Amino acid sequence: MNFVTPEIAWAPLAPIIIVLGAASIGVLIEAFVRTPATRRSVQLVFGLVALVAALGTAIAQWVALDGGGTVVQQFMLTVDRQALAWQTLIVVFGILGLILFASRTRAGESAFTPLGSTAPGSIEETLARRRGFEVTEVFPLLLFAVGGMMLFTSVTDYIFLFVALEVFSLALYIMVALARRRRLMSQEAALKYFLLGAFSSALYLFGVALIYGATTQTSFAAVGRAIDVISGRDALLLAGVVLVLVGLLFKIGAVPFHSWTPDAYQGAPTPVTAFMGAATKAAATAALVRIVYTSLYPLEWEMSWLFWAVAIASMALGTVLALVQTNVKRMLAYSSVAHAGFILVAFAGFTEEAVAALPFYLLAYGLATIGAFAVVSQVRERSEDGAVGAEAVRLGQWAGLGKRSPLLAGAMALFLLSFAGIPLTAGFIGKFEVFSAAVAGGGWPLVLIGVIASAVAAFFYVRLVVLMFLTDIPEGAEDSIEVEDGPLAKLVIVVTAAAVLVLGILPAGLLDVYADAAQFLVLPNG
Amino acid sequence: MVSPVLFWVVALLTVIPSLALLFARKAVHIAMSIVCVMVGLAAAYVGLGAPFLGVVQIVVYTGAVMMLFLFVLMLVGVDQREDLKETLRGQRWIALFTAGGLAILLISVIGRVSISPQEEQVGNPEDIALVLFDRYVLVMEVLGALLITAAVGALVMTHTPRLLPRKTQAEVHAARVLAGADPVNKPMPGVYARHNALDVPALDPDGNPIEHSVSRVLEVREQMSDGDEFRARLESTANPEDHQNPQAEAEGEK
Amino acid sequence: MNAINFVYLAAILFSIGSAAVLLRRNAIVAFMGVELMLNAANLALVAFSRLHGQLDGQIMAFFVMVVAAAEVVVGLAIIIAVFRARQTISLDEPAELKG
Amino acid sequence: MTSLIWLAIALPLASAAILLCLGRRADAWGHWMGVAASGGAFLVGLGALIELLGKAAEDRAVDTTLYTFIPGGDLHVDVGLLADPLSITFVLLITFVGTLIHVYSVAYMEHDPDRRRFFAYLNLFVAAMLLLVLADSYLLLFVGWEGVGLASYLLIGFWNQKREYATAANKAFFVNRVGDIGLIIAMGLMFTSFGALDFATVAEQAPSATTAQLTAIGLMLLVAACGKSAQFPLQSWLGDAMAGPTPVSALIHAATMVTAGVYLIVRSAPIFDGAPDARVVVAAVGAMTLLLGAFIGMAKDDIKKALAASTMSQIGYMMLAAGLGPIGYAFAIFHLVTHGFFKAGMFLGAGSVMHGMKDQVDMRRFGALRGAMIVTWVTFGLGWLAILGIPPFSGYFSKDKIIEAAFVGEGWQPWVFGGAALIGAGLTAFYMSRLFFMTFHGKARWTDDQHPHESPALMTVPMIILAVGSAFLGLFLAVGDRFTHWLEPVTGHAEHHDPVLPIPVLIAATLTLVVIGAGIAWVKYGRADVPEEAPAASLATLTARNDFFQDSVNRAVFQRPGQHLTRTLVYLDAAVVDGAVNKQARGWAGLGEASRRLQNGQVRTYAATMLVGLVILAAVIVVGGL
Amino acid sequence: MFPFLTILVALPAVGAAVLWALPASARGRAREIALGVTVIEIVLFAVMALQFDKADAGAFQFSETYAWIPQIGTSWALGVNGIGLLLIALSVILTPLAILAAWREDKDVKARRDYMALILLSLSFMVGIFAARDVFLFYVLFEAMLIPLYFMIGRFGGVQRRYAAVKFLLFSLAGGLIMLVAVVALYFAGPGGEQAFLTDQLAGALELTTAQERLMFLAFFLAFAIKAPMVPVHTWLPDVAETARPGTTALLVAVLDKIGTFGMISLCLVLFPEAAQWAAPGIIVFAVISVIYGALLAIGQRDMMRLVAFTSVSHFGVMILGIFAFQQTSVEGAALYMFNHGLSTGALFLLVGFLVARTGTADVDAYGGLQRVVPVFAGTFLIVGLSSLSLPGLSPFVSEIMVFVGAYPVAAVAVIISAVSVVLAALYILRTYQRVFTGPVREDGPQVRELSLRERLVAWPLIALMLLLGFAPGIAIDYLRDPSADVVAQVTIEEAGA
Repeated sequence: MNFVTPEIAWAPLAPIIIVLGAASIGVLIEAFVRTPATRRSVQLVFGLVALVAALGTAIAQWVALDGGGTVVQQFMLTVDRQALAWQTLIVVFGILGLILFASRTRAGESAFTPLGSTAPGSIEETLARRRGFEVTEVFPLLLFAVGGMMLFTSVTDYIFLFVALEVFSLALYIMVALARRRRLMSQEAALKYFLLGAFSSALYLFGVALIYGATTQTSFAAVGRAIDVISGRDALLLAGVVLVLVGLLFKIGAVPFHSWTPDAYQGAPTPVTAFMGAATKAAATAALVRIVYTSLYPLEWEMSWLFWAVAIASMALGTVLALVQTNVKRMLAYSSVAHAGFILVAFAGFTEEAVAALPFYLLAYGLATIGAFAVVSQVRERSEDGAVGAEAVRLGQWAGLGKRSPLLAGAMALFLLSFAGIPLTAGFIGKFEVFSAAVAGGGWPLVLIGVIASAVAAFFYVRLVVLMFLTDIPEGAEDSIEVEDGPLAKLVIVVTAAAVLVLGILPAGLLDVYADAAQFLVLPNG
Repeated sequence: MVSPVLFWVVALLTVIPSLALLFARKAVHIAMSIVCVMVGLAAAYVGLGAPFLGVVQIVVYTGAVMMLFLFVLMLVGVDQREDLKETLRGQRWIALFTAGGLAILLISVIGRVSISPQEEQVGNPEDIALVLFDRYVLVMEVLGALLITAAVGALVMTHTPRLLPRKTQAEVHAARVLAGADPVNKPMPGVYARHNALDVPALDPDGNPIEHSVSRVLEVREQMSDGDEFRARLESTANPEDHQNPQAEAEGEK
Repeated sequence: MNAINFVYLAAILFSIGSAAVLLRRNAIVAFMGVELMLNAANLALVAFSRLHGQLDGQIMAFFVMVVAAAEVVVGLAIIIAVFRARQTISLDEPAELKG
Repeated sequence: MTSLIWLAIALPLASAAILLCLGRRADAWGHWMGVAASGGAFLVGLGALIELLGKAAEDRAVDTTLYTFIPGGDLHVDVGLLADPLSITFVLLITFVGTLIHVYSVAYMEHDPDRRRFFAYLNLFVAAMLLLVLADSYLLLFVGWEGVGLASYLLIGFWNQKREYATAANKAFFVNRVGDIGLIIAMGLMFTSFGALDFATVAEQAPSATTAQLTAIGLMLLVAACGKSAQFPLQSWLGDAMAGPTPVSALIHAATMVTAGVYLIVRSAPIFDGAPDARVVVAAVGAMTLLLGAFIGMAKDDIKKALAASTMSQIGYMMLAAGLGPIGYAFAIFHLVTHGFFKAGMFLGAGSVMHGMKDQVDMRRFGALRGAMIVTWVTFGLGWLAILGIPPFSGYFSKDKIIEAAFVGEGWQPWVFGGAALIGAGLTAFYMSRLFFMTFHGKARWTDDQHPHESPALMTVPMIILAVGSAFLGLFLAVGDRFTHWLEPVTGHAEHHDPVLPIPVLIAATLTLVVIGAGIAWVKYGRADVPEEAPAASLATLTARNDFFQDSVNRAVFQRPGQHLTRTLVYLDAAVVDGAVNKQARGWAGLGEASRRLQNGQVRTYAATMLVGLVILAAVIVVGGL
Repeated sequence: MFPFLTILVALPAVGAAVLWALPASARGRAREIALGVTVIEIVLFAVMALQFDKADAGAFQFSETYAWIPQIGTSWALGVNGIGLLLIALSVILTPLAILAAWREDKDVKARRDYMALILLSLSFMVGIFAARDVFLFYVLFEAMLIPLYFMIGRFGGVQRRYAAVKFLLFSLAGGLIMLVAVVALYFAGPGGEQAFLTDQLAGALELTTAQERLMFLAFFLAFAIKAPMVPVHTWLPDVAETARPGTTALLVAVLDKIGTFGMISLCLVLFPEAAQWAAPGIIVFAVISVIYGALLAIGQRDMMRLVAFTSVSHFGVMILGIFAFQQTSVEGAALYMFNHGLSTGALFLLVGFLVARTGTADVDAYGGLQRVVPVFAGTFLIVGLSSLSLPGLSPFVSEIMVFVGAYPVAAVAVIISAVSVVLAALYILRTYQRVFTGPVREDGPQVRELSLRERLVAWPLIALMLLLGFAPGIAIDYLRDPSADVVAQVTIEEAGA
């Protein structure tokens, strides 16, 4: 027995530890703070403090960092600049998501069901609502998800990646099921998301097994090194790689692994959709980048086919499907599928530019997504007796929103323009960066398809703008829509809108930062 | 070297029951088959030099996971029986073709591999622990977070706190009487029956069968008797006043 | 006999599991299919671990078990919630979200 | 005075601008300012003439550059005015006849509320016409060229509240523009060949250009000339242009604008000199038009239209002469000048008749007007004699020279061109006499409410002056070939060639034909009764009466197919070009609807898509990777 | 150096921001403020234009270069040569007129404020685009400008305005996005670095294969062809013209569409001379088709706004013909035409707009005999119409003749066919004039008032400018000679080299 304590550099893990630790403490808060209302405030403040602290430590690390980063544990976990860039991204999304989670309507309703275990429409549900119950567990769950995602961007081992994947996935599955309104849909979404998620993680896992079989390794860099060495196991390796990539492409929401996206986005409580849409995509992209660049890049040629096919399919299908949607959330979901395609466009050629471009792209996309869904959460149906109900997600209900609330509609228009990649929004710079990366890698046909998809996509973005600004409120429907102005949601909208604009006009500073982030500490060849 | 006998035993023990997943109609049967698969896999692990894992497999999967499944199956109704008729057009063929394709692909891929087996390393707890707490210690710790998440999640989804103050027995009783319920307990099934009759509904004082006194399970299985036979038997032997009951007569004619 | 045969076995089980997900309407059964896939992966890991003469594969299988257990908890919780709401666990049933 | 020649343009232009801008405020005195402007221009022209006469013949070309018009890198065009014998001749003709017509109009338009506007347009016309003839480059000429087109459009459509009049104005403009295409292309060709558009450079470089280039340019110039001068096949607008007030017809459609084509050809002598083929075409067009016009003139009952046809025919003579080359240029201009006088006089006479006859234009309703309007009769008669070519009236000197020149040459040309000119003379005599007799002689056929009377002095005085010109200008200019010599610096000196027939024979033949023509006219329209309704006529007469069915032809060949074309295109633009876009949009949506079926809400289908995708990707990559 | 251009770009944008920030009580003054801003803009521009060195018109003057996003090689680089100066002049002249034209269009104060702010915003973008010396900056402004325009079309106008706005946006966006691919590719083909997108750095420094250059050229060209509506990608324009507010349409066609031709000259030819040479024959064919097709369709229209739109298609064809003939004179002519067409078509749209404002219809058949009722209106309309048919004395003539004559040496057939448009132009303009203004006064027709003072203030300055440039086009040509020479040299040097 000669057990040597493993060498672990704990300090760089501080942000993750803070978040996961806070999540655990959050669970304890559930136990000790009895009144739901107080609990909510406590959870919100506590979660914010934790996330801000995590952000602070991450940034401090970045500033203090001398060189590329730190290997936290050999083979398993590395916090390099790339990882830090993604971690901060996810923490920012986490902060915005957390604020949205805590947002309430004028009537004091949160987005979450008062009690997850009650059957929709049951007497218990009503009772729980009357008693002012709240599922404040979503706050620690969110923290777990954030922590899992942060890990996801930093781990360098396939099996560790699997565990991290499950950490944030499980939290998300639960959160998706907790909508306050339209609960049947919410649960349906959760069930579908869960089942497909489990299915895809099984695929991923089998892929890991095959890779392990082929290379005897599970660490990214080691696999990368082994790829060049092994002979006679290429087929096994390739099959494993495809399976692994499928698992990640599922999380990104790329066609044909996208089918969960529209259903989950639509069914989930809108704050969860906002957080999930932004953060999951970022985390999965981060992992994909890391795997592709530090582990699988000897297979560049083989993978490029896969990425090209999936990218084209995603852009095309996401776009045409979004075209025919009549539900705002679903439309945005399909647009996210198309965006998954754009993300993959950056991978064409596996250039270094892509590593710098993708964080910016995801930041731009994530901010706009959170902002857009925050706006969605503010537009509510109103029944004839004046009670404010669920979100008004039918496109037709958005007619004339610009008259009801110009600022809200203006912000939404801004987000949509950013999605569409119109200049002077962050989305444009992001798209430009991504396309540049692709062109640098010789992927201009992909870019061309991307551009055509963008042009078609503009149609449905613009359609919503038309509805909001250029269409009058339908006769007799003047009172059927209520525009909420929850201060927290408003805060999120204002912050994201401002960020989208600023990043669209003056992105230089951030681009510099991300250019620095375009490096991996651990590479197979050095 | 692995014993071929072991392999074939494991293969038969796993593949055949696992086919139940595709073809069995009753969820309980499937669950039991999977238990069988798990046991088979445990045997394989032991044979492959992972005795510790084999044990864990039994404990975790057979003992916990599959029992959890069974538990939930009970909860949602053990009588769940699935019609194997496919409702989605072409789904069956797509499923079989792609799964078959996947199998062929994987098998052909594996068939192309040449791995010269290394010396066997038996995974006894000590060795496992050494690796686990060395290289995989961080994973271990993160697994903690995972488990917390799972626990919290399950609680959120299923736990119902007390929504109303607990009622005393007296209160409950009072409420029931107020609602017009029988002040006394309902009869058990098989009352007045003359054989082991969980499947025979009780008869109310008028001699009419009380359908819901029989377990729903039996009802679904269509193993329930309707009680007429026994009533008839009763009628043929018992006191004649019963015949004056008009309701019973109507029932009899039916 | 070479341990690689167990990998074949794993592949077959994996395929059967995936077919179950596609074929079965009962959510619990479909989920069992997923579990079978995970177990197949485990078998492959263990078999490769044996082939490579390493313990890592076993450790991984160990982790997978834990993860699978956690997943089962969450999954079944969701299934129960759905059952409570709809009195059914057929996967065909909830299809409000589509298009 | 040549350096101030720009004043000749500027005065009427300024007057036009003032009249248009001031609006009704200038109603009271506007017409007199118009007259003054035109008169002032005449004085400037006169001054220039005197200055030129004072110079040696070879120095009689003064080019004044005012400023740079187009200071392009390759194309450099100045606003330069060229005062040489040719342009000064035109300046004097335009301003002199123009001023007289201005004066005439003061009375003629007295009762029109828009008289001021009319004078503005007249001034505008004079300015543009002067620019046309004074320009020292084709581009600047084109500015004037279009300017007169515009003025003509405005004047023809002066009474555009009548639909037909507005249409006539449009028609004139369109047909002129067809000709303009020729000028534009000609300029393109010149720029290609010579790199410049001014007369001097063109003249300088033309000899070194190839015949093909010159022929092309020449033909394009001819197209332009045809449009402006109503030559075949672009003659159709002139008849309709009579919709304008009669002074307009006199000024524009007799004396000045329609002769611009002839001016253009003569001005482009250096080009035509090198392009004999083009010249033949010019002559042929002229010959053809002179006959065509004559035939039309014979059948028209509308006095103005008959005069218009006559104008066409006479310009045909000029074109014919211009097409003959150096021997004909001077005669073309000569005839142009005399024609300017007698035709303007006759138009004014016609206007006077209409003035007395309540705007009646149908000659079959006239007759015996000699008694009622004696001054008109005399002045018109002098014009009539002049156009007939009776010696010693001016027409004789100019037309006879053309007929003589037409007979010069070799091969078929002298016979065809000469024959046409000769026959034309006879026809002219017939239809002009018919016109004259129907109007002034025979029985009175007017209705009771018409009280023919002589026009006021403001109208008759210009008529008298023009009549004097018609009578004696020819003689004055012909003596000693005064006019030919005057033009020589521009047209070049022509070697004298003998016609294929002796000159006395030609003179005799011409006069004989003229007398015969006039005689037939007297017999048919002077002595005999003229029916008030046009009698049923032979096909030939009908053809001529309907202008050789030119409008029907145009309608059938251009207008109808054009309308169909535009309608079809409008439809196609919506259905096909735009339709493609809309269809494509619908196609995308259709694609979306189709893909939607995949997203059927069934989680098993979702799983199936994933697995199918996976198997395909894996198969491709694994198989491809091996 | 005083940063004239940046201020010219920023001033209207600031003005727009001020309008939106106005308190409710001051919103009524929005149009006065907007007008004031544009007047200041004109004054500023005039001061700048006076300092412009005509002798060096081919070079960028008043250049300003600030780092913007060095990572992607783009900078805030402004500067004008003669062509840009002229087009900026057009923008600053037409904007106040459009504001004046819209003076009474909106009853609603808020809507009026929004419209004024949008006009100012688009002015800002227009100036920016014509002054951009950086391809990326050009592209950004080119696309961003769609936003105010989209709202101007979609919010203020006829029934079909939403359809038109979306159509406009999608057409422009489609072109713009394809151009984006080329913009991206430009970065990699060029010298790179922190100022990779400066046009002067890119010109002649691109390392491209022939095929690449052609593809990139086509990508740029397509975007510009959509902007300068060229058959067959013109269909958005008539729809927009028919339904949008006349002031909007006037600005759109008169100024914004010039971005298309401006881009062709200053980007397509300069960056991809060889490909331009290669594509020229095909483009000329399309240009000629546009000339004739636009004219024929104009003849077939009943709606005057559509008619004018189609005349523009025809006129843009002439410009493109001039540009792609690569002759000094034809390029000068095309550049001059860009300015002149702005004056004449802008005026025409505004005048038709005045008519529509009186009666609510742009259908020619609704009118008749108006000359006797509103002579001043008729005269103004006629002059403007005549300018549109390129009558000498009015400025478009000079440019058109320069294009025709200048292009003749290399594209004789194209010029000859295009020259037919001279007649067609007469047809569509004069027939319209005839149907609306001549004939007997219609008793049943709509009541039409004479031009008001405000309307005269809109139309007459444009006419004055057209007359001035019609008789003395040299004023403008002096600014165009050198830039055109540079462009032609650029293209022909490549030809010689290739």
